[in-house]
Amino acid sequence: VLVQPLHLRRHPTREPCPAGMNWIESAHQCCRQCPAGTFLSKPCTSPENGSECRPCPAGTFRTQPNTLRECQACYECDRQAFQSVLSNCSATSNVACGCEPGRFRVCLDKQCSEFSCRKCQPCTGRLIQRPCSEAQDTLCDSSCKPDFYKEGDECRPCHTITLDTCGNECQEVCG
Amino acid sequence: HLPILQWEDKRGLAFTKNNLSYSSNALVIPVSGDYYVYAQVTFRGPVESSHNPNSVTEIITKVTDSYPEPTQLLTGTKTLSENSNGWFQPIYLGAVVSLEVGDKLMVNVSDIKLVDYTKEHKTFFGAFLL
Amino acid sequence: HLPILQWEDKRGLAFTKNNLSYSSNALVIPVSGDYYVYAQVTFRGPVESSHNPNSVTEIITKVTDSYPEPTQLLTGTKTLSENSNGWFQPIYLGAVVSLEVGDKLMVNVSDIKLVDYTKEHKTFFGAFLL
Amino acid sequence: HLPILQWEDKRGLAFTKNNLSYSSNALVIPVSGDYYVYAQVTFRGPVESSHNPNSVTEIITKVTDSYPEPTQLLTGTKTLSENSNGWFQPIYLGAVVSLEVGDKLMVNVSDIKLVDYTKEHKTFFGAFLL
Repeated sequence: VLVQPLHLRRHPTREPCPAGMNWIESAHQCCRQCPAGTFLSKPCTSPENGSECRPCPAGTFRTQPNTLRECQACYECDRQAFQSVLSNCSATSNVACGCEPGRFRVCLDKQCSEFSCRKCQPCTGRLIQRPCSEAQDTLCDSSCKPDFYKEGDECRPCHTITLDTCGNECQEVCG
Repeated sequence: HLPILQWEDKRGLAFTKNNLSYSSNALVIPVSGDYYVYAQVTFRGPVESSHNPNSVTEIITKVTDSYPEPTQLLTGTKTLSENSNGWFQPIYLGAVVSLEVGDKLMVNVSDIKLVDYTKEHKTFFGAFLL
Repeated sequence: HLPILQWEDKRGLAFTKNNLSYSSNALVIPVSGDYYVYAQVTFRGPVESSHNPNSVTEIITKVTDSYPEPTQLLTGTKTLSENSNGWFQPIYLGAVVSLEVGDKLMVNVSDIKLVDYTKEHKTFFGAFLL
Repeated sequence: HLPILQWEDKRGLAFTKNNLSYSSNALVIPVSGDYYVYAQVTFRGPVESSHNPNSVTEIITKVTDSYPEPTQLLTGTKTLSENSNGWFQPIYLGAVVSLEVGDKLMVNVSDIKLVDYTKEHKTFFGAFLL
């Protein structure tokens, strides 16, 4: 762990602040916290008179009471990577992103703080066991629907079959 | 020339001070001297309208009144071997460069659609005077 | 939250000075100001008990008494296309951030088992006041 | 030891000042103190006489009169998953180190033939006193 030289005075020990108040170094005292959705624009001059708080500017937010000098910048949903906005950023909450219809989340890590939106599989020629959702892909039935036959991993419509390869799934069509 | 990135210079973690200002996509140098200049761009894909590229490039460029063409100061180029599912590739650049008052610093990228602009702590750009 | 790395702050190349101290896995800021904060984590795999991940992430985080939640300052996320034999992936992060006295800086990683802690020159963390 | 890179110290963007000099492939420290030392090497391949490696390594090393062996200060090691067509891999390193007057800083690489030396903004090396 590496650091840099500078010359400092030890800061005076201070008592913990009462609930709802934070120590402000520049004011050398406890000041009332600003509510969620705002930030501290000017510290109090004495514990009795309140801190000056201002609303978070558009595009920023604070979810908790605080004595910070700025609000956090909202994230953005990755529209080009097929994400959609589940809820917009407000003064008290960050944006929430999901996937566009027809796509599901593929998490990049355990926390799923980063995810990509992959196309749901169509289950052509199969019954759908579980529809595609925000969290997971469609689950297709392993067998083919009536009037479809299996070729490799695919289910193909019987009317596309040739007579010599006609199996019993397509007897009606071939017969 | 390669596309130039636009930056937020006031909200969230972003700030400018000591007359180092930001205008028309560039940091403007207030006093001549040696600066440590740095930038990270997180690239990610695949994206809609863009084929999966085989490389991504980030360049920190200087534009100056004393010369008609931009000067490439720092370049990071990385080939991609990721397949078609989601990929992320950060490129960090940083070094000391000698700059003159009025010089402008910008960040160019190979494909602007591949830049992850969604979170301020993933893609950032700055400079400080030594 | 993601696991927090622990650091050596005295032996070998490591040092702290000018009251920038290290305690409970964090650098503690002694005076308000703008700091250049940096960290490199070398990730490596595969490792025994951990499935081969498809990405690694390093985050430099700030914790402050003025807010109950950590703030992500810098993030490097890289997807891995390496196959199952041995792989290495360094992620370097560095930028200027405005900090207040008492703020704490930490490094979080996506999976602590993938961090190469074997050599001090491969994984490191620091800060200096401008 | 790994091969040592040679650097241009006067032409183009390169410069030395305040007695931080360059000689026999090394930066020579003029005054004891804490320095931010950094280097980026862009590796690229495949190249003729060199088999396609599975990794590339960059090390910033210190040589001092007070000890007979070089000290590895910073290391970046990356495995390559790129296939046989053209690949690029930049590695950036930077950190604060305590140095003594007369110490020499060098950059070693795993394979000198893989270093992209063609453009000064792709491979660079420097240091400044805090």
